[in-house]
Amino acid sequence: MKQKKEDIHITGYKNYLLVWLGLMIFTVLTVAVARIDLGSINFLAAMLIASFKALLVITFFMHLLYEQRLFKIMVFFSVVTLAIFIGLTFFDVPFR
Amino acid sequence: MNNTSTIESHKDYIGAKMGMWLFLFTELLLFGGLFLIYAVYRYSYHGGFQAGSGELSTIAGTVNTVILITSSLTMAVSISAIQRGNRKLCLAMLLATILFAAAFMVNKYFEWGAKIHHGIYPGSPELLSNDHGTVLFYGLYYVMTGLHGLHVLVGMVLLSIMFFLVYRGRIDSTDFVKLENSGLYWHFVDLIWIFLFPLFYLIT
Amino acid sequence: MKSGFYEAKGKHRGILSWILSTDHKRIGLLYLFTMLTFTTVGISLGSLLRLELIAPGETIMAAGTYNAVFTLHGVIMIFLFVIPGLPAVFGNFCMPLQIGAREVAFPRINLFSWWLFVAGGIIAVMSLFTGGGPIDTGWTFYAPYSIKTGTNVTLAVFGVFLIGFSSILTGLNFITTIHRLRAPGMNWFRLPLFSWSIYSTAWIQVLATPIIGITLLLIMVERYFGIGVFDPDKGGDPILFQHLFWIYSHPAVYVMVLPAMGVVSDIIPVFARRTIFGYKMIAFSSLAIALLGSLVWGHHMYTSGMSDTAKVIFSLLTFLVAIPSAIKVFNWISTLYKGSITVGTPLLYVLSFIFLFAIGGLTGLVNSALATDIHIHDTQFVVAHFHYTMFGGTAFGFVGALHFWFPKMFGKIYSEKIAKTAWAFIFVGFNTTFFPLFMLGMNGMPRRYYDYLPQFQTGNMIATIGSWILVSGVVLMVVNLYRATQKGEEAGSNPWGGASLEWHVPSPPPHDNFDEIPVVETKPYEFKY
Amino acid sequence: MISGASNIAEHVDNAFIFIIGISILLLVSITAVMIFFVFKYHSSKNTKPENIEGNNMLEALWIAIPTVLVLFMFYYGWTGYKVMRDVPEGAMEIHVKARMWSWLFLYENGKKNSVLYVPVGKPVKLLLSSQDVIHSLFIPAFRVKEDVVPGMETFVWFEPTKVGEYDLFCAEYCGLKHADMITKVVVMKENEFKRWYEEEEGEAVPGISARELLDENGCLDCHTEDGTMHMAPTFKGLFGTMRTVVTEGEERSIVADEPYIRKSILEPESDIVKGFEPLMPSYLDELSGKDIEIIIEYLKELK
Ligand code: HEA
Ligand code: HEA
Ligand code: CUA
Ligand SMILES: [Cu+2]
Repeated sequence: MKQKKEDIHITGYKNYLLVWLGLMIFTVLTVAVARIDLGSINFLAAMLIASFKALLVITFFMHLLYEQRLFKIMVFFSVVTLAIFIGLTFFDVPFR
Repeated sequence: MNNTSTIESHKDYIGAKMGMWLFLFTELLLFGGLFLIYAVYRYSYHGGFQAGSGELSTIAGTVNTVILITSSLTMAVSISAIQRGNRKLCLAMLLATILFAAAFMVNKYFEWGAKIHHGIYPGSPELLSNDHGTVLFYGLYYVMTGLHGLHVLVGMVLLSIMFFLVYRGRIDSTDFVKLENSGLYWHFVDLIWIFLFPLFYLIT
Repeated sequence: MKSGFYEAKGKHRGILSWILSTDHKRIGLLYLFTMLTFTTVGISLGSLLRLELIAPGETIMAAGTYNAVFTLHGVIMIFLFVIPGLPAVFGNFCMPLQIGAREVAFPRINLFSWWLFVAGGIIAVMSLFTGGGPIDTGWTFYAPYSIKTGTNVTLAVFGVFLIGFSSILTGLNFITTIHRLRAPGMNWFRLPLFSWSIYSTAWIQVLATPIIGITLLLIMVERYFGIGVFDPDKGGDPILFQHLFWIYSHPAVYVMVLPAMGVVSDIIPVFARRTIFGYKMIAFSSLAIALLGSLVWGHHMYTSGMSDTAKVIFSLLTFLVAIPSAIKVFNWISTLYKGSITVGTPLLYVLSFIFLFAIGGLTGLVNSALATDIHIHDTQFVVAHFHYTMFGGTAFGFVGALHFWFPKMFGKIYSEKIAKTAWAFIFVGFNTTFFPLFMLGMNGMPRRYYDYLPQFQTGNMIATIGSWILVSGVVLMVVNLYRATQKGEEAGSNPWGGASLEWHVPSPPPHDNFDEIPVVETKPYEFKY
Repeated sequence: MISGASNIAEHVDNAFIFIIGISILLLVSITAVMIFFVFKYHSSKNTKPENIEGNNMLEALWIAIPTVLVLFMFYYGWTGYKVMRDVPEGAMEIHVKARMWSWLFLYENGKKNSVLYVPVGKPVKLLLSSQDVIHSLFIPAFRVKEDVVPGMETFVWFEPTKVGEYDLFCAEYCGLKHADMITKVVVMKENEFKRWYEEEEGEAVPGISARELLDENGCLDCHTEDGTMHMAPTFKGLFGTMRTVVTEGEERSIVADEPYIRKSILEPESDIVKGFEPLMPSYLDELSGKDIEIIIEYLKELK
């Protein structure tokens, strides 16, 4: 069987270029934000921006947007698992 | 849940992609263990991490970020190109991706080289004379960027194979799941760097 | 002579046709025999441990040897037997048959993961004879001891890393297979419960194993380069190592036991001739165990110096994970209600599983409570707990599965009488060996002691004698099964009258399993009378 | 279970009785029902099985009952544990140093001992620290256990309730002689304890007290005095001989003279005798210059 035309979604080059532009802007933004001292907000901002960038890469470059729902659920679960591992460990370290 | 149509066929494209995604989850948790360690030590040794990060070149880090993001773009375009049957563009874009990967590694090489030249590498007396936080910062820096670098190298090999397969016509507009999966891997490598960059180069 | 998938096919002949085969049935058998080899070593080491402990003082080996022996015993049993055991052997052999598929999703990756498994096993064994000698850290590899000891930790840990990678690939393969290759009509609620449990297990394998992978890599890196992450002299935190180790190794205990629970859920209905009680509950409790099981690793660390907040949270979560196990136990017993029961050897093993696993699980509750665990942590009580769960649970499930699917795998039937005698020896021997350890632990005998104070003599002696009964039972069982492969009677396609798909094909199954992919219209436990 | 001898034992034992009691009850009833069913519905008696797919009421019941039971178990475990962490004001503090493979107890007045002496009926807090790897202090009769972790300080406390001698084990695996890392707790009447606590230690006599130093500091756990090579080079005939050592990866020869021995005690990782592992901790904070002199004099004699 061939990889059928109808179940695939071909993203246009222009859209990819736009995503790339977005990623670039975020990169500049994160470097800029790091230059100003905002205390603990700095870390939060850096992680937030990184997460946005990651989201862009996953949804468009990695095509998750056009995959079955099952794939989205799986990705979500894996990320949550990692978050739980890190989160529960933090019930130890700061409370010692 | 009706998969009747795919069962009899020899090649299951969705299955192949599912396998790749599952593999990426294990990769995510592999790096996840390191992110966990990083988070704990950054929490315990904030000062040391700041000091260590100050020594890293933000410029080198930013350049590498731009390189990797752009390589992700070329990777994505190469897949779109093969889907549309544009083999030439696909090959050109793949080549560009491989070259960007090489540029990333060269940059990394100089970055590590400079640090090692200054006597800052795991277990070096110079490094151990610092406080614990800085020692751990550099320990993690070498391990995490090292493991990431290893993934970049593997990606280069993988993409070179894909280049060959496209060149030979074994990947074409009707059967391109291998290229898609390599693309997924490559974007994942980019994804990890998106987090490594602020974690190591941008602590204030 | 040879029939089914044993017949020659493809371009290779002889041994090559096996070790290069991508047939899931052949790979399952490859795992069975490699595992048998490694397990024999593990059993011998276990017996040696018991022999040393027959009396206080140095009886047959010095402290250093003992430390190496229990480490190796633990590493082999955990990483080469119970973790890969049921998924790799029976998951490979039966799961595709049960869901009505011709193959797993990635046959070549499947073969590759067997090769990784063998390579890892051989490397782990090689660490005995090279470098600084046999590893002596215990199977837990706790830092900083594991980064300081002069023994060959690096190689052994690398072997375990490869085995972990093999486990990941198996899990990835099974998830994809179950999602993509179910026969038409085989919806999620017609899936036999063994396949359900393999599915839940596979998720743990995929998501938790990488954590131990990176932890072991860091041990290697630490030993070579001294990066300091686990070295207190450089600011590293040894407790963090324990977190990472148990983030994997606790979920791993459910990798061990979930498939065994699946076996129980598949065997009981067949021998009670009625449908399983509470199918959905059992299926979902497997998922619940996999999920909740990832949140409780801290219960191994109540005395480690972890924060009190974390201890309380982990203790509470640990108690919650016992509930899905309780559901399963109650549903199994209800399945016996108003059945028409024949007590075949597989059922004997399964009923012993329920009894022994209940003891193991209930003593797990004693471990979960903060106050009590402080007293029994790192004593023989824990040793008894985990032998009851891993041996009484997983290994009994494994042996039960072996007796259940043996006719399918080899096309022959074994002597029921000898099988039951062997069971009696194993059951009695097992309890004699491990029950006294509960008492010893309560009285304060620590684990990993080659020598002990005189007040612990009686219990240890009973245990050692028990181990002799146990091992003779195992030998009898293996001999019985071996004889059956040579001159057993033909089993026929469905000796037990099972209803799931694997019983609809000849024994042994043909190369591509099904002449025509079946269309499933019934639930897995609807028997014809 | 051995009888308890501290205030904590009572709480722990209550939790034990509750959890094990319920467990036995459950185990017996489950097993009994299981065996009963196997006989009652044996195919020889019951030829016609009945298909029962499930029963929502029953299933809800056996989610609810275990949930309630385990919550109680958790509660008992937690309250018992809280007692272990609430140290009363004015507890007597004793520093405990653990190292491969012996214990050292340091009292507030500077007294050192390798057996733990404590007064009955008085709260005692042990502050635990390790010089090398993780150990674990375990006194079964008191129902206390806590890991001794290098790089941090942990604690246990208890109030002994009965005069007597109790075992103290190392419960965390720590290498070769983990099983030998055991000592005693001696609980004394208060006046006896006072007498022992305040008794002057004899003048340091070279020879005898050097052995005490070596013993107390755990040197003899690794170094023998009879020429056998264990974890570490033997002391016998050590002084004045040529040693092949590894210094920063380079092999070199050096005479075991006074400076060498002093350096080996204070910075053990700088020169490692060939064929051995860098396992020894530094004794910079443990031994005074005078102590080291005494030890060196002793080693000179040990031919
Ligand atoms: C197959 C392996 C396996 C399984 C399934 C389990 C299952 C459980 N384990 Fe076990 N465990 C190990 C293998 C396993 N364990 C190993 C290897 C170690 C030691 C590692 C080392 O240190 O070397 C260990 C150690 C260990 C500890 C640490 C002890 C210590 O070191 O101090 C704890 C603490 O909480 C614990 C708890 C539990 C619990 C609560 C369960 C639960 O999942 C059990 C659930 C089951 C039941 C509860 C019984 C069945 C139900 C009924 C009979 C109905 C009635 C039930 C209720 C009312 C709830 N285990
Ligand atoms: C599955 C796990 C498993 C199994 C089956 C066993 C089996 C046995 N173990 Fe186990 N043991 C461990 C896992 C296991 N052990 C672990 C993890 C440790 C901790 C190590 C550490 O502290 O680091 C340990 C530690 C340990 C100790 C404690 C050491 C100490 O702390 O001082 C002792 C001492 O008595 C002991 C004895 C035995 C004995 C006598 C057997 C015997 O019963 C041997 C007989 C074995 C069998 C009967 C196997 C049954 C299976 C089959 C027969 C299937 C056949 C296989 C195929 C067909 C493929 N073991
Ligand atoms: Cu110290 Cu075990
Ligand atoms: Cu656990």
